[in-house]
Amino acid sequence: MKNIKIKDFVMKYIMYIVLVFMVITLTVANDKFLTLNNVMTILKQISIQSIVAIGMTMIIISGNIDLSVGSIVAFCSVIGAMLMASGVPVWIAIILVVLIGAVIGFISGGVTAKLKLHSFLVTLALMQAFRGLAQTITGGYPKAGLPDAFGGIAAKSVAGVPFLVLYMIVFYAVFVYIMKYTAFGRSIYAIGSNEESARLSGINVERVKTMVFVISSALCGVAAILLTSKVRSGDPTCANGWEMDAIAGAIIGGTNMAGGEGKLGGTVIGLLFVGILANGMVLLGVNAYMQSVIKGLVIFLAVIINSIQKRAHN
Amino acid sequence: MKNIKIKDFVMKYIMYIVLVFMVITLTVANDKFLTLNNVMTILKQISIQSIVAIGMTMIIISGNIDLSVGSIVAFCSVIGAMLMASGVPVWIAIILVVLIGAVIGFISGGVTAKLKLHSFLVTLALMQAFRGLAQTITGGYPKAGLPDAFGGIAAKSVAGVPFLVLYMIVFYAVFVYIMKYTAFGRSIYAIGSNEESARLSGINVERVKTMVFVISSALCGVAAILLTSKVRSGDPTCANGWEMDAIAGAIIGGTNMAGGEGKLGGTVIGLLFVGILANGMVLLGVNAYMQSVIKGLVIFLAVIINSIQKRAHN
Amino acid sequence: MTETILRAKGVSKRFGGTLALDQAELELRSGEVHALVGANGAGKSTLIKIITGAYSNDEGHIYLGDKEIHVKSTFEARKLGISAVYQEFSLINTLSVAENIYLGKLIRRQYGPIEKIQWQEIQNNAQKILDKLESDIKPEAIVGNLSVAQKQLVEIAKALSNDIKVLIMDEPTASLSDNDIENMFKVIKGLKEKGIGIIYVSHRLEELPIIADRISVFRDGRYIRTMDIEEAPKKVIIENMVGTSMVETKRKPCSTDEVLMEIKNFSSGTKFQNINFLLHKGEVLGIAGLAGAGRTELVRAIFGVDQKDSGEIFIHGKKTVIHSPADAKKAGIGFITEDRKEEGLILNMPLHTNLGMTILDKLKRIIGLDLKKEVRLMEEYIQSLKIKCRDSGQKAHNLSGGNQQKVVIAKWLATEPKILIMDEPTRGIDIGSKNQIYDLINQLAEQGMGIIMISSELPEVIQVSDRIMVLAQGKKTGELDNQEVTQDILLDYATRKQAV
Amino acid sequence: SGTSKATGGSAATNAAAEGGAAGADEKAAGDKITIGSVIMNTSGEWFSEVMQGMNAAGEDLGVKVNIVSSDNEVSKESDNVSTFIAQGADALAICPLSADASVAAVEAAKEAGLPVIAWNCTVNTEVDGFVGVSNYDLGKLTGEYVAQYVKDNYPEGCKLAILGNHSYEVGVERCNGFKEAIANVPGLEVVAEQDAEMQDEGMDITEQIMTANPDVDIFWAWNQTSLLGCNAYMQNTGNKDIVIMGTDMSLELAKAMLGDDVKLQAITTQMPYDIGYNAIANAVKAYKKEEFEKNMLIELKTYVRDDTAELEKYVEDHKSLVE
Ligand SMILES: Nc1ncnc2c1ncn2[C@@H]1O[C@H](COP(=O)(O)OP(=O)(O)OP(=O)(O)O)[C@@H](O)[C@H]1O
Ligand SMILES: Nc1ncnc2c1ncn2[C@@H]1O[C@H](COP(=O)(O)OP(=O)(O)OP(=O)(O)O)[C@@H](O)[C@H]1O
Ligand SMILES: [Mg+2]
Ligand SMILES: [Mg+2]
Repeated sequence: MKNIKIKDFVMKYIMYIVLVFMVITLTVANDKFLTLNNVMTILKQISIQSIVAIGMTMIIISGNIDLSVGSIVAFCSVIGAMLMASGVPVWIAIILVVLIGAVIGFISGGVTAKLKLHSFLVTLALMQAFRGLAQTITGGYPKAGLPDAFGGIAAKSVAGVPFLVLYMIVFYAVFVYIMKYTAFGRSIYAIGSNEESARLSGINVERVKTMVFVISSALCGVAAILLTSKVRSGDPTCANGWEMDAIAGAIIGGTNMAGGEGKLGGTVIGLLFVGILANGMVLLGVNAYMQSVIKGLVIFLAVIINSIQKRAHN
Repeated sequence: MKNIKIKDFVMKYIMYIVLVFMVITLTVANDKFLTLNNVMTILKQISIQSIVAIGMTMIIISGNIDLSVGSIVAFCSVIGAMLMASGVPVWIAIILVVLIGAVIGFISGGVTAKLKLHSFLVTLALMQAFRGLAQTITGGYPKAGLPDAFGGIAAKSVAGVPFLVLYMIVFYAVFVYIMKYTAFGRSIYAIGSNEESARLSGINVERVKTMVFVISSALCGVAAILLTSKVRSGDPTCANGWEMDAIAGAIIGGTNMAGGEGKLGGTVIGLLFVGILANGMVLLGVNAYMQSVIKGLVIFLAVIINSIQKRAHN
Repeated sequence: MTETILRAKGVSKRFGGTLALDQAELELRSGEVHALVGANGAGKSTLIKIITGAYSNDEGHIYLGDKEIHVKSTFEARKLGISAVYQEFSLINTLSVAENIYLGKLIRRQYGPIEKIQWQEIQNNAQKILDKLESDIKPEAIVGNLSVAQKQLVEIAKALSNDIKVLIMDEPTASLSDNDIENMFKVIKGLKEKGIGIIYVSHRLEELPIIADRISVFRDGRYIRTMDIEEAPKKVIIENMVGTSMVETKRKPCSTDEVLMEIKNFSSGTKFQNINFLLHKGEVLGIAGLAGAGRTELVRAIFGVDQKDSGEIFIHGKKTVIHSPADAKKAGIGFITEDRKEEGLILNMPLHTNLGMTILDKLKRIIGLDLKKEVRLMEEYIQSLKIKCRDSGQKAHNLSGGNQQKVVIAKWLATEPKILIMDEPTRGIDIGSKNQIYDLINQLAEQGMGIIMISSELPEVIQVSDRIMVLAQGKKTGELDNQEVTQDILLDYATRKQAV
Repeated sequence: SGTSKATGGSAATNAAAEGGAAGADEKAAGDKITIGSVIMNTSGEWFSEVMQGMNAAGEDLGVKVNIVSSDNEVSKESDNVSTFIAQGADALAICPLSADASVAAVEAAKEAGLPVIAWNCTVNTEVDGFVGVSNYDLGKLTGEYVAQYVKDNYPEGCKLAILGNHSYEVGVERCNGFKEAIANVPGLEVVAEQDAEMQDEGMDITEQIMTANPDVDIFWAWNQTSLLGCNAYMQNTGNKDIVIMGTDMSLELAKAMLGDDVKLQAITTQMPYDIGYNAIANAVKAYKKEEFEKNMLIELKTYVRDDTAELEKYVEDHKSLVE
């Protein structure tokens, strides 16, 4: 009896155990790893992406995918930088950027939901289009000359905890709540699992789907603000490939690619997993080419472990 | 009655009609467009990718996805180049490369099928790993110094038709037949539509799934040979992003992302669509940033048209 | 007291070429159970879906009380007090039972701008409804892990959770065991007393006298007549349903002594333990038991779908290793699954392709496949099994439930198995077709096939089988000869705890 | 390994001698100096050669060199810098992705007390040193050569096509340098300008430009990979008439210049090995507060088809790099 319980426990928390194991290994291998400074560095590094990953997780749970997040971040980033550089007050610029994100999400989500299209292709097209637009309006050069105050949004910290990490925590708290305790959050699960049944149960499928994209893209706007503040300029090439990082984080964290299942907490674990790995490899001075190989192999392993866990669970 | 028939016809062949429309527009806009030379150029340019897209289409129909194709092409390409540069006879090198491709597919497909994993993550991991490997074994340098005879495989043509185009035609003919007229092909559709049903009907789901990956990766090996011959060196950075191109081709061509539906013929149309667009924009000298925007928008349009067609069909 | 609460007048519906409903009529009084009967494809489900707004009608009017209504969605219907238990489940597999019951109407409280779902309250309410049905399903259980029968109960609970004036139930008992049916009938009677009108679709004609007050018969999309239940014995109903009277063929046993298959020592965790039995050539072996007895699990393990802990299979005395359905098919076994939608058919594919799935190796030619043969075979089965469809190229999705079931049967007959396992083969099948299937089973047995048939309808098991094995809680509690069996004896064995 | 003698520019060898002598006594025994090095990406021969130069410098000077790629992404670049800060690296050598967008990362390093050497690209904030080239000049030098070449060889005028880049600063700068140098050449007409990055892209775009403008006389490519693609296209089609010029030499290109298959006329190149080597060497010096050249511009070199001796030397020097 007790034996079974231990096994169950191990199976249920295997990803956490692997994570702890990784942390221990890295701590032993490098004395710089488990310092407060480095831990905050890692958290800070996943923070902006993790806000994008909230939206991505919601979209995947709803049975869709969004390949355009990276391009939306870049587009919003250059728009924000241009607004601020041209003298628009910081707070107005921030609100505008988040709104623009929301409008983009309204387009991609609306088209996907109304025309019953596959979001893969819709967002693939938007990914191309918005990256191109970001480059067109800036002529390929990053936009600098932002107000000094703006840099503080990302750079400051309180009691040793970077603002970026606090934002991440706040956003996750809010969205974990939304996913669990609001009708909207529950509808996302229902739609992702069985759209037809959800509709028959009186859920407004189109509206929920569109809203998920709106939220996700607005979060891209938020991420764009933070990123722009972090690098202190609006760079049209920024956030390249973030869609894949966000998707990987969500899936490593146990979100079902087919929709209907997933937890935001898992996504953070997934991102941490990748973030710690990347950090550890830099600390250990792994060859730049091999980093990519090792990252691939470790994700591979994580996936396999994850699947064994799921199977043991059923 | 007759009216309905015309409407049905338009709906059914809308993608072709759009394609024809695009061709006419470009022909009017630029007198170089509809020359034998340029047509062959377009066909030649989609040819290598289109071989990768065969495998991708089959994988998507079977309900999976493969993000690693580009990396596999790169990996096979450098392996092939290294073999040939070190004196291995061309034909043996070719066979070895295709075999290595098949073995990689056996790994990704086997793991996906046996452990019931989502191929998205498995192949995402392999994409990282093989790109890194390709760079590691070459130290980042393209491998040149290939035998002169080898270049002919891609460069030659017969009666004005480039070899590359002929290969494409042959491969498509073979695989269209396989998908339509063999038990294996039928099983792929069945598995993609309803895996449980297929399994309970006595179809060996694991084997078919694995085989699809084996074939796809072997085709990546073939593409690697052709690409290596075309650029006359094995470049570890080559074929970057081909997974997205192949997926886009398949889906624009009507393959259902959720599996179970799709035609190889459609994939060619999809690739031609993108290829003609790119070619046309170069001929017209469209600004580089705008190319990306226009490409995005036109794909967006294609998707919408495609969906309207499907809805009218049901 | 017996006012009309719902009326459908002159309702027609066309799907492409098929006229599914042709000037249909229905009149429901408050406090009555109004049974709707008709052969497969008669249009019952279509009428229900029109009333609940899942489909729109081409012609006709629907009145609630004396007001005409035009519902555009099931949600609207629910707000008007019309709820339905559909023939196809509308549950979300990844969510809990409680959440499914309250989906679309989750109980919330508002704290300023912030809403909060009251999970505890939802859980408690769900528990109350399940208690009323006397079900032991846990509100926190995940629906995807439930058996078909349990899902059916959740579906019923979901409808009951609404504020209802009209309750529509489309074959709610098709996969329920007698025990659950009894409990459900108690609940229905309670609703009747509250003046709720109930439309009740069923192919189990024997239960109608117990539960129904009036009965309306449909045939080929047309309304035939409405009768009080007292003036409608089974014979009369059938005559109205099929247009002629029907003779039930009595089964001629043709079992031989030749052992076709022997199952030894089959065990799998808590699902079933130490099961042994023989199947003879030409024999029909019935497996009876209550829901959850482990019948489905046992045959799935035999067919290689699920892993087992131990057990051996001998076919013609030769030990046969079966690890997968593919192995089982090679060994000459066929398996008609319980769940036609998820396990039996590929709904978005034509009928002939569905048939072809099991016989791909038979269609193989030197190069390619004999696709003409596939179509020809399907068309033969459409004839012989009287499958109601446009042609063999129609998508399985567009067939009525009962006709889909026949397609599943066809696809396994096409493999010409030596042993055929049928798990609830007549679920959702009309009485006429049921008799056809019984005849078919007879014929197949006569040709020397060994048949294992699982059925939750005890009369059916008794009528069809030569021998009956009874399972209870995963154990074999009895093996009985057909002659000595009555329903009571079977029930007695099905509730025993001791294995034989 | 034979790498350090391969290029052996004078700056590199000197640095090795000095650094090697002074290295040991700065840090506690056994604790090596660590230089954090951030590169733009890992694709292409150019960065590979830079990395080899860096590793060679590390070996020569007895310091640890940690190289990490930003995969062309400013956010990751900033992350890499903060990882090095957290790690307690002693100095930073960085190839900034962008003059503006990399400012924050560089300033963060400086705030943490790390000396910063920027290499290859400049960044709009003060750094302790710069090693590299002017990308504008990299384009301009070939442009100037083209201007002369056209005057000498095409008195009737000629048509030129550009394989360019609009996506990031390095590329945009090079193109601008090139275009400005050829702006006022009489008779020279730019008939096409398209973006190409990788080799197969370079090839496909060349082919399409040829279709649209069959009478092109000269191609110029902004980077090594697109140049390789352009070159391979001419090789495959056996075209010996069209003149190719471009940026960044490689072994294969040097061999092609020496051969007769194509008319690869001129390539302006940087010395990536030297850039890498000196970036690390100067970072070490900055950490030790030693004297060094604050703004070290590694010489650019334009190889021309006719200088067979120079080309043969290049081939000789670089053979060992490719094993
Ligand atoms: N979505 C659809 N598309 C096309 N035809 C349909 C569709 N739904 C039902 N039909 C057809 O309409 C007719 C009536 O079907 P319906 O499902 O109402 O029958 P039913 O009386 O409920 O039968 P069963 O007892 O088998 O459930 C059938 O012939 C069926 O094939
Ligand atoms: N996928 C599943 N996961 C967990 N438990 C399951 C699953 N499927 C069935 N069960 C449980 O296994 C037991 C046996 O299932 P089931 O009801 O299918 O047996 P059965 O004898 O075939 O009954 P019936 O055919 O009448 O439904 C039930 O208690 C059910 O809850
Ligand atoms: Mg029905
Ligand atoms: Mg069962």
